[in-house]
Amino acid sequence: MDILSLFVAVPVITILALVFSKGLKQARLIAMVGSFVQLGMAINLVFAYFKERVVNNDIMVFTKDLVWFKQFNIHYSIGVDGISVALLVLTSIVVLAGVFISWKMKDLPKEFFVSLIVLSTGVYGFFISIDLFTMFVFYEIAVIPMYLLIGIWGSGPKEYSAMKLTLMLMGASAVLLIGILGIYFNSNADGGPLTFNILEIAQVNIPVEAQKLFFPLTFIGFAVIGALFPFHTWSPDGHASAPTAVSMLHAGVLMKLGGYGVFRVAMFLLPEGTLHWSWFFIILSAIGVIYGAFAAIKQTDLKYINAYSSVSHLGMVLFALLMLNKTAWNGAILQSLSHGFMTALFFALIGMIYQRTNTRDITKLGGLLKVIPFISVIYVIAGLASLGLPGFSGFVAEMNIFVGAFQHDDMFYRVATIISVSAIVVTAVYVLRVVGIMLMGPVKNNDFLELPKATWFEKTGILLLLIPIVWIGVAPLWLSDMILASLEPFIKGVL
Amino acid sequence: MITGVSIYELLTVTSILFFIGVYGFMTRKNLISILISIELILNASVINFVVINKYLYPDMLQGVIFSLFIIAVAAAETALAVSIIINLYRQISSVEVKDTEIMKY
Amino acid sequence: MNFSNFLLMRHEILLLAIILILLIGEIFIRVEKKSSIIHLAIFLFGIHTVIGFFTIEERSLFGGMFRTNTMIHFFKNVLNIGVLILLLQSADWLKAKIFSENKGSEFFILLFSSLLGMYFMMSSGDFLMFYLGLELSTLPVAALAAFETAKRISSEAGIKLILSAALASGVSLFGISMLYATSGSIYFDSITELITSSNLTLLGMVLFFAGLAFKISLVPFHFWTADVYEGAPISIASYLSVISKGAAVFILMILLFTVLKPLMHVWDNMVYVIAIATMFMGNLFALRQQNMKRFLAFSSIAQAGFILLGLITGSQLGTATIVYFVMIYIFSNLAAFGVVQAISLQTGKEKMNDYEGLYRTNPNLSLIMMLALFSLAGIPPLAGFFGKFFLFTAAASKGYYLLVFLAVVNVTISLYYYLLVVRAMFLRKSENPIPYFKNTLYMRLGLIIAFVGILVIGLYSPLYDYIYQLSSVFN
Amino acid sequence: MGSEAIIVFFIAGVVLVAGANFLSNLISHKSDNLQKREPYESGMVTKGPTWVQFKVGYYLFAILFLIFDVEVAFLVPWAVVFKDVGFVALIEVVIFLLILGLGLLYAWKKGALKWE
Amino acid sequence: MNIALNITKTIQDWLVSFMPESVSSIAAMVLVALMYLVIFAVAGLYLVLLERRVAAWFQLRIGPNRVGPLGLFQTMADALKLVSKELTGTVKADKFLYNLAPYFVIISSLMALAIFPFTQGFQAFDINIGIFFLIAISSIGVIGILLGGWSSNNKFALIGAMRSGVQTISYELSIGLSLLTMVLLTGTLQLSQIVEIQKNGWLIVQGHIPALIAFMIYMIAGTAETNRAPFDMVEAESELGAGFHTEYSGMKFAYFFLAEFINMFIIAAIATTIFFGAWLSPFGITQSIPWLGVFWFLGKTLILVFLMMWFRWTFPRLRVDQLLTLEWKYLLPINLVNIVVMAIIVWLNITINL
Repeated sequence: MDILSLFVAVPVITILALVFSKGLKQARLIAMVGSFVQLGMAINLVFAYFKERVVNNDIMVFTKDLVWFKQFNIHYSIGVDGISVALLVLTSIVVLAGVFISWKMKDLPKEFFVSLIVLSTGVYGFFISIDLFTMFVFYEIAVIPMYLLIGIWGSGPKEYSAMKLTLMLMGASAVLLIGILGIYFNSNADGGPLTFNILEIAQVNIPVEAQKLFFPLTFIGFAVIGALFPFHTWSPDGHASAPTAVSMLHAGVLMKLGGYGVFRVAMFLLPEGTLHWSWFFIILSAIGVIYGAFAAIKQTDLKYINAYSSVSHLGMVLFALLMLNKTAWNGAILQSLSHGFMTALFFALIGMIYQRTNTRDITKLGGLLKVIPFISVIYVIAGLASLGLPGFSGFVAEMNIFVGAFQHDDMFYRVATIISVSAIVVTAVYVLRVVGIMLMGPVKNNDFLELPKATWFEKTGILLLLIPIVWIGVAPLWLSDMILASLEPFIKGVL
Repeated sequence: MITGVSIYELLTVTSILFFIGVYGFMTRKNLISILISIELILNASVINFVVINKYLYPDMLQGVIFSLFIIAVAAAETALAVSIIINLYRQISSVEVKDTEIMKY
Repeated sequence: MNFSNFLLMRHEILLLAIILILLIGEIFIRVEKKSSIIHLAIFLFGIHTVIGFFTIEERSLFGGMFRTNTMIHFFKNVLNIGVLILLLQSADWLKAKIFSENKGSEFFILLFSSLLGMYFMMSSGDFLMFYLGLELSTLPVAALAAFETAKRISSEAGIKLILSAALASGVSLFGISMLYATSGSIYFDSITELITSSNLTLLGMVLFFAGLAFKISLVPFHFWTADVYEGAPISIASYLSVISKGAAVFILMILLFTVLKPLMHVWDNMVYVIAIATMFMGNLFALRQQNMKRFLAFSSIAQAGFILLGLITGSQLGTATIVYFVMIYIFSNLAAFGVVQAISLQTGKEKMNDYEGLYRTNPNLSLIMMLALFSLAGIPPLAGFFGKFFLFTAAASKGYYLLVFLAVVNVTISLYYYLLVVRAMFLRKSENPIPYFKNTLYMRLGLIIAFVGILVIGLYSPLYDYIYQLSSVFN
Repeated sequence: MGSEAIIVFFIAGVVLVAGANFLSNLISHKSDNLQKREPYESGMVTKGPTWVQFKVGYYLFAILFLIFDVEVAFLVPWAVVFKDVGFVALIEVVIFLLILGLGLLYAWKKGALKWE
Repeated sequence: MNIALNITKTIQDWLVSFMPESVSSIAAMVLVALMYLVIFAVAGLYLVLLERRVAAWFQLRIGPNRVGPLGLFQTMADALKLVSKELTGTVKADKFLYNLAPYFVIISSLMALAIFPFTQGFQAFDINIGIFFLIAISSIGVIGILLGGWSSNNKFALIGAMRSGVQTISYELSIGLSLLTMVLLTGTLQLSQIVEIQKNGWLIVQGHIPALIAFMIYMIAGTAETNRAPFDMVEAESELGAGFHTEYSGMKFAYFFLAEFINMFIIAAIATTIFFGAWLSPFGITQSIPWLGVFWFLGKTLILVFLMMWFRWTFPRLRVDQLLTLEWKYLLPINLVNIVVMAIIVWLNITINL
């Protein structure tokens, strides 16, 4: 079996093993082993990728193509470029961290881990497919376990949130489906066969009218999961209700599907449509950036703060992608990664705090730094990374984005950029506000004095996430190079 | 074939019969009446087949044979419907449509 | 006359033989030993199903009244498997409730008669055979719907079913008579050659459409569906929603794609409107249902609307996707109905609220139910997704993007109410959940076959290729 | 005279009955009293409604009759052409009658022919 | 004497000679209808007389002998008496159906009478589905009986009508099937052609054993069909008063009475036509004089009528369950087998042709 199919096969084997397991201990062990294997594979993939790149200059490497449904020309077609590899690594790390964070899952542990791994299967599959159909299949596989994960193990208005999330994402996939079918039926514009293969479609000159029609459908279809402004409402509710590991996976990985899909499918395959519509979506995403940041200020629930901050950050990803230049794109990918680790870390920490204090309301918390120093310190670090302090991944990403965005000499782009940049300031406000209220000051509740310290598995989870943040922040160039190299075909195709 | 009567008149009659049947099905309040309305519809079809066969395509017997089978099936249908109605009557002592609507909305 | 021709009617003759054997069994087996007929019937039908898989040559008999080809043959086999699953699932119910009243063999006889009617309907080469098949497939089901004679709603279901069926077939007949008037033949082949787009033909076609629209429960003719499903025994509701609908879709497809092909510019508009109406009606009504049978009834109306998306294409792609979808639909719906049946038999509970906390007591049942519902909703990697995706692709291939969009919106709506059931089973905890129970061998077998079908059919692509290859006979 | 004869005889029947009724009304002696107009039940006063639910056995026989009467409708064309078709028709009708006979046997065993 | 195939045509040809064609056809119809009404009435009246005389003869009595020579006008007088009686009816009856019932009874028997070939050419209309028509039209009579019984709103009448219904429909099967057995021999349903075929020998001879069985079944079923003893549960005097026509009086009662006797005649006439060669003389002895056919036809028919009367005074009345058992458990299965036997005989061509 080739190196990429393993990313689907290993989770499936893990699931099967989990189905036959009994009790929490077995389940978490199997899940951990499975996730470890995946992490190993991901790291291996990075090295393999660099090795392969030297000899292979294709857009995608490690490609494999199996005919699936002959009549529709549907293939099981996989391959990776630098972007996918980076996102795969992100996924494997977050999943493993998620397993560690859920170490003490009490209610229906087996089912929890099964759902979690199903979700990760979908995400892996999504990142490795280069066939629209396969991609769509994995997209939906990734979405549907969210319902159970939030609904069963969530908190608060979990049924409502789960339903809202599932329906909005599924509704988005409805729009997306039309887009995909539109692309499919225009993929023979140059006389070839109808195809779902992204690389083949990229060679085809799809008629401009069709591009203008199907671009917004495809874009919105993907962007909803990337929390595009008017369609973001599922995200805060979903995050707030979800259990910790799910929030991590969701914010850290699942929402990246949006940006990736927009980039890989909508923009790559429909360049004329992109040019025609980009102004509109730039406005939406800029609003999203600002709105998310301001909304985060108003919140008192930790998870809501983080959820809105995600809206803001991912709005920035979409914004950068629509800026249509190399630097901004690079920034967008880096932002995806950075945000993935960061938010996952945030949610992990919030989960730990909630587990100990039974509240997420920052007004009721205070002085936690004294009580649980490890968690609090990490929280501060994560916050600093989030507001883009140099030395952390956030800085690298946002720097790239704004530099790239400002390269446009058109007034519209510059105004939009300036508006978005101001979001950084707002970010600083809400991050520091939380730190100030929650971590500093006196301990508001005497019960909190006896809170337990972080356990080994919590620390492991946190460190897993923290290391990449710092690493990207300190040594971004190898990653940048990998991404930039992979951006070449896009630059040729879109610009 | 009836001398002096054209196919149009006959088909008009069957159409009227058909729509009486449909009207009856829609408006009648009694299960038996509804059943009779359905018989009207079926009979309209039977006559239609025979008339069309006789007037338009007299060299083949397809329509006539068809009507024979329709009659047989209609008999079976009625027998079955009436047995179910009888069974219903034993439980609710009524064959009114309004009494058969405990399942609604 | 060459008697070897009868070998082409293998399905029909075998099934008839089974019916007669059961009838003789019913006459001669003593009352105390009657329940052994269940095993006999399932065994015989199992053999019948297996024999059905042997290949068959393509020919028509009786001057074109009866025809058979690989596609029809294939679909008969699909129905066979469906009925076999159904029998396995209803064995316990029969044993517990029906054989005590000494009318169990009638259940089999009527059910098989109805299936026989479907065989004839699908194999029909002229309108007479078609009509007879249609009636033979409907009337026994009406008797079966009223089978639980002690229950009032059962009788009501029966009377509603038979009255609507009779009306529909009457209207349909009137339409056929008009087609006969314009073409001068009741043979499909001759009609195809002779048909012209006159007003009378169009009227005939529309009226004719009504008869099958009733069986598929498309929108203007869907009124009976929910009531009948609720009142009828679950096996029969399941049969109506799966087997009966499948066969009707199949023959409607054949008729529209071959006989009425010259009128396609008319019926595609009709199908377009009906498809939208059916999907919305089914889905919106399903939202507020509490009774599982009613719920599945409206869900199956909505599914019928999706099927029309394939019908509208009028191409080989349409044929293949419809058959594929119907096959998947059979498995998914049978699994769902099987679970409802199992629970209803053990506890008598049929409300959605009763399912709360089901996962914690009966994980396997609720898992099957969930996957069946997800398959119905069209969630990958379950088979339903592939069926729906291909249907949408087929419709989009003719440029009906708006229709596809509305359909996908409906998929989202339908997901909502499917998730309601999942919510009850998985998310909720109940004070008074359905206690754990163990299913018998037959029920388990029935559920497992359906379950495996849901998992495998979609992913196993050669099956679709095979269907596509078969479907060339109708285009 | 062709098929019009059916109408003629129909009219003749109507005329006969109506005419005789008319004649009878014309010449008969009339007297009226209430008791005369009561239903005659051997001199007893009628009790309860007459139009009540009836024994279901009648219905069973009606259904059986329906089955076999329809069967006759199918046998008539068969009988007419039997000489021309020959052996195949014989086989077919044997199968047909066998199934019907089985149906009769079934009704018999189920007690539909029992009059209690 | 050369008579055309059909009596109406003969009359019409004669009429055309002195009046315009359009008028003549209507006149011909009226004439034929009148003629049959007369036949109907006369046959009905004298069959009643015959019944009484035969009954008397069986019981060693004399029977009616006062009115007219040998009592020949007895039934005429009875009829006159009935006409002059008041037509009463109950207040509770469903008036419309109550009055409608006699029409059904009379019309059905009148129509059946119309298609018999009394002799060559003496046939009101020669429909090509003759036997089928007979079976169909004889079923209508029972509707009249049911309507009459039900609409009277009288328990005796209703029970009588229901019994009549179940009995008639049961035995109608046997009539149909036994006639069908003979159709196998003829291959046609048209009565004139059936007669034509019998020139090679009456069908009861042609079909030998199965035909004999069919004839016996037919006579039993025919007796039951007309609700005559021993199958007269319908009007079982000792149980039901007068059965379905309890509430009918005067002329209205007379219709049922008349129809019963005409039906008896019809049953016998059908048997004559199908089994005994209609108007054909034995061995063709009077073939040169076609008008003698009427004599042969009536002669054979009256013999069969006599047979039915004989039944009446010989057998005790059956119970309802016995009656149904006889039909469903004996006659019907025998009949079904008989059809197959007959089919085999026809197929093997071992019929007897003179």
